[in-house]
Amino acid sequence: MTTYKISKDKMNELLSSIKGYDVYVPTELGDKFQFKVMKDAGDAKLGYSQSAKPPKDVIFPQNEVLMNYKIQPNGFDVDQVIDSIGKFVIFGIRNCDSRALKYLDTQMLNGKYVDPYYAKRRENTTVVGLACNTPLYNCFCKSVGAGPHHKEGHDVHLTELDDGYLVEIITDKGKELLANSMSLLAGSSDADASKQAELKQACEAKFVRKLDIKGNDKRMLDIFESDYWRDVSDGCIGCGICTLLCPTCFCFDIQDIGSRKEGQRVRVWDSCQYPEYTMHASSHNPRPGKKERQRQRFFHKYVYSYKNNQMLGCVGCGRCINQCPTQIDIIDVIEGVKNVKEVDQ
Amino acid sequence: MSDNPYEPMPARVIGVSMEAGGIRPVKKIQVAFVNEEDKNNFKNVPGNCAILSMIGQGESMISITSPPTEKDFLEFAIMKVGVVTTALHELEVGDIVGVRGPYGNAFPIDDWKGKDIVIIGAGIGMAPIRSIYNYILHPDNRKDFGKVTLMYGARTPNDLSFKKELFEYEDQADPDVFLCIDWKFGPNGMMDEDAQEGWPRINMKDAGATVIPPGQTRFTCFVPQLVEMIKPSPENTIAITCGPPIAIKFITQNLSKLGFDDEQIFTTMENRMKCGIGKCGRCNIGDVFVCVDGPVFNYKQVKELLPEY
Amino acid sequence: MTDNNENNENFEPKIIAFLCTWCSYAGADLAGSARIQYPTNVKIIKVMCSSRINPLFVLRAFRKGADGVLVSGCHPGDCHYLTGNYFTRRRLILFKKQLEWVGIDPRRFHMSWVSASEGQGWADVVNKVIDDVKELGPQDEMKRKVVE
Amino acid sequence: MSNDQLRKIASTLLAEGKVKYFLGNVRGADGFSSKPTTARTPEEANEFVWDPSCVNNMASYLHEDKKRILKRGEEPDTRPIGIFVKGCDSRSVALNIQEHIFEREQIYIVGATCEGVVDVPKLKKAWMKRGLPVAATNTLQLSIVGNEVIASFDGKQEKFAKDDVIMQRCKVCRYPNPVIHDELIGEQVEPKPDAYPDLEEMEAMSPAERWAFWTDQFSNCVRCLACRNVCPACYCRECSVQRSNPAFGPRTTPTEKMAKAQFSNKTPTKEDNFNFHMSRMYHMTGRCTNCGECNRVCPVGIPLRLLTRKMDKDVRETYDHESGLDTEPKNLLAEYRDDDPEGGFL
Repeated sequence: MTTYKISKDKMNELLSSIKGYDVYVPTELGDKFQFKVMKDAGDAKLGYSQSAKPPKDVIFPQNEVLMNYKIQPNGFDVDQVIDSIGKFVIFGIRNCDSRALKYLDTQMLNGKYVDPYYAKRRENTTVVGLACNTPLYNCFCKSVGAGPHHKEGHDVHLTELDDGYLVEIITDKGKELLANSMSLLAGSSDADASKQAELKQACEAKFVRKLDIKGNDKRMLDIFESDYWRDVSDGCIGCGICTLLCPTCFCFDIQDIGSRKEGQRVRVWDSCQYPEYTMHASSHNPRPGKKERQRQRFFHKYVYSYKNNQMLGCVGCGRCINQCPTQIDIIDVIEGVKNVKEVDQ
Repeated sequence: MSDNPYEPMPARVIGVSMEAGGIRPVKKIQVAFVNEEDKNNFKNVPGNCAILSMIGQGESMISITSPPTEKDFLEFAIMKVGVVTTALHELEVGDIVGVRGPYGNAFPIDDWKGKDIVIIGAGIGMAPIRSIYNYILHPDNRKDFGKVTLMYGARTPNDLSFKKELFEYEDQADPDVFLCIDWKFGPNGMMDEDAQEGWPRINMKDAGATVIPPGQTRFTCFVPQLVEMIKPSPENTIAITCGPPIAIKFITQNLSKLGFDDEQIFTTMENRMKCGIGKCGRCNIGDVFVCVDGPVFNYKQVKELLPEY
Repeated sequence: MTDNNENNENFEPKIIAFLCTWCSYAGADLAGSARIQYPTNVKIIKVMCSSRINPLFVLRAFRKGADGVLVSGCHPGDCHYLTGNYFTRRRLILFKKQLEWVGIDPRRFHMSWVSASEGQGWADVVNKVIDDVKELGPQDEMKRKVVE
Repeated sequence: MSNDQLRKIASTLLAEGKVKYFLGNVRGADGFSSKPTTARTPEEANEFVWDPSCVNNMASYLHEDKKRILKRGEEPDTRPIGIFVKGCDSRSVALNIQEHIFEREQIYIVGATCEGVVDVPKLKKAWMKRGLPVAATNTLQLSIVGNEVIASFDGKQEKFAKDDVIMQRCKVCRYPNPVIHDELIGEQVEPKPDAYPDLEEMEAMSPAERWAFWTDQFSNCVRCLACRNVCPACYCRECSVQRSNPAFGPRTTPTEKMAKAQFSNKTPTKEDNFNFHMSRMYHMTGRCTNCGECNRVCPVGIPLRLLTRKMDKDVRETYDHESGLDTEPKNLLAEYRDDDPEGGFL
């Protein structure tokens, strides 16, 4: 790993010097932010707090064409679009979101089958992380294993200092990305490193909310049938905000769109919060109510993922708390598990 | 055949037959792969599912009902309920569908050798287990197993699937076949409890005490009561059941009452599935993905699952 | 908004017309049997009453690539089902305002009353619609495009 | 003060068994916002709050009751549902009664007059900007006095200008007092004048500009369906925009089957989102009560209220109709007058 420094005014130059990639940068969206393909380096708002929609949609797009189909008189042609996937850079991703990519890897790349579309996009993506200096009110990444200054999953790691950015090139992918722009980078000093450590400490001290996850998975299994889940989901309106905006949620649906002659088979995000999601053809539904559906969300993140992938399905970005229209608070719910009385059998 | 698990392989429909009529008709279609290579790569075992693609309409996970002893074609029994299945019902001989799979685990048939087999189906639930009895009853394999009992029930005589072959078995000495219906339609088209021609009524409250007249194979009752009445012996026996979740629940309860061990009872838990490869996330029961770890579970495993099915 | 004049000259718009079977369809029929000339760009969908037309049908027509949509029924008071077209009137007037509000040119969507005896009236309506749509050029805004 | 009144009413109702449950708000975990909940016991009802942070329209939770499938042998509970409403919410409840989703006696309405509710994210921002202690939010109490929002915590008081922190929708609210209620909390509030200042900017735009504006907005939509689910007027069991569901089940009615025609794909592309939002807007025509919840819940900030407000204006100007003002059956698109205006017909 090599460490450089770049001054703030040269950052735009660095962004424009990246060629041959679709560069996703945080841009403004009203009073929120979102990741978009950079058209002009000036659009990039690296001082952003958190994007409304996580940048997972670069690697796992909301609408992803699996294949184009054409119906022939005696059969069909499918044209897989897998080879036309280009190269991407996610520039300025926070650690919570990049850790979520790591989680998605365990789901999409492990197991008996590998998802080829995800694998290809993942391989073609270079991740440039940006350390977080000011956590939001509902952030709790530190409690679930990530951290504002963690570097795992990043190819290049940036840290914003007072007079510039500290650039740490971690992998070969990162080296390749910045090969053209090495002239913009200057060496870094020990003072910068100590400043970085200082920022890290300062940031970690700023966290307001904390979550103690120890032993919670066992406890949750004990109270699976408790009325507690009904109470926490009382306010739920059954929208998909918490799941669609979650950086680790991966559920999808496959739809054929087009005419009977030609069209596309598209993979589109789905959400466990919708009743149709699990409904059987006989209209029996294993998760008939919002109690079961909300419970599924908490259990998937805090119990099943841990059991199957040894990794929590929650990265502590706080989006579901910030955006929930009815203030369902995952920290509160998981903390509250400890105080639930035993279920009457 | 490519590495892409989402790619459907073309298969030609070589036979269709209506299995059940009524409001939810069931159609059986036979398909054969167009490419020889696909055919050789497709190795199904009883219990597997495959995804049928109606290109332009969508995909559906359907159980394979033909036994692996049929090398040349695959059979699917499809109930007409939604967009894709309606499109599948419109298929005619010679049309092309997409098939991908096979997915899921299998019934541990090799462990069952030398044992008696009780097969209990309800409604469309007969489709996934049809592959087993066809496999077992195949002349090559028949000698490996003991006595085979088939029990099958549906709402009305019209709704009974695979009628033709079941009625044939009914006439033969082997296997033992018992059929039941919930009710029969009367002359006015309404449910008529008295018009039970050839389907003797069973007193629901006291099914276990009823004495079955020898040679009687058709009854009017629910499948769990049929099980209670036939009283299959649990000794050295494997019971396989599939049907609507509520039927499975009561069938397994009644089997346990008869003395069946949890490990003697097998069932398939078919949830809604989309991708078939454990990625799309909808078929999970707790931490288990049915499309990869299931759909076949024995009752002991089912009890360990979280009660969400 | 497409304003490509070169294309517009040769542009033959696709118009979807929803006609009520009792008045407007009969009117269009009459125009045919009376040999009244009118352009052939109109694809007619016959419905039993103009109030059968869900505004979502209109959206769907646009989505499938129609350049213009016309809805036509009996004159108020003449409805075969006595009151059907009064409901249509309320519905479509509001729907047209909504389309306008999101920036769809109101000339893309027309409503008219044509009775069974107005063969010439039908031809006039069609001519007016086609003139309007030709001026606007092909409709590309609401058409469903492939996912990129 | 008003807290106590609401708690007393709700807990008495529950204790006497007059309602099966009571829909109200409790304080949310972050201290600023309030969280909708269902109280089933008097103790739970004693947690209720009624202050300017109660933004949620409780009327949308009424539909849960209709969607619930009774267990075998379960007797339906015919007692009314207790609900807490503000002025705007009361119109949504009235709309549900107008459309015969509920009968009047099935709902016990506790109304509160409302000076406006705060926009919690805005308040949070202002709070942080002033560097106020976050830990103090546990004891936060909000109230509106005159032109100020007063936040009191730990015996201290902090004042914010009302115009800065209240919801946009409250600035044009014409119905701050509940239109129907069984019990009323608070003093009558002066309604805002009948005007549409929020639409002026948009009205000045050309069609092309408007199209550009809306496509830009719709391209952000993630189709989380929060706008649909939060809407108190959206009560269909299955929605016309969803496709991947079985064509029929044992409980599907013919109307629902009809609604299964596919009008919009699940893929949130620009064009499909346009379709979705137009369908939603059209279905709300003459029914929307302008509670503004769809605008509030949108996670990507699409100004959906611009659509509903415009619709409201059109409906009022053209047909002099307003939904949810009383419990008399009334539906704009299901009735007509001979002399309805006829602009726009060829």
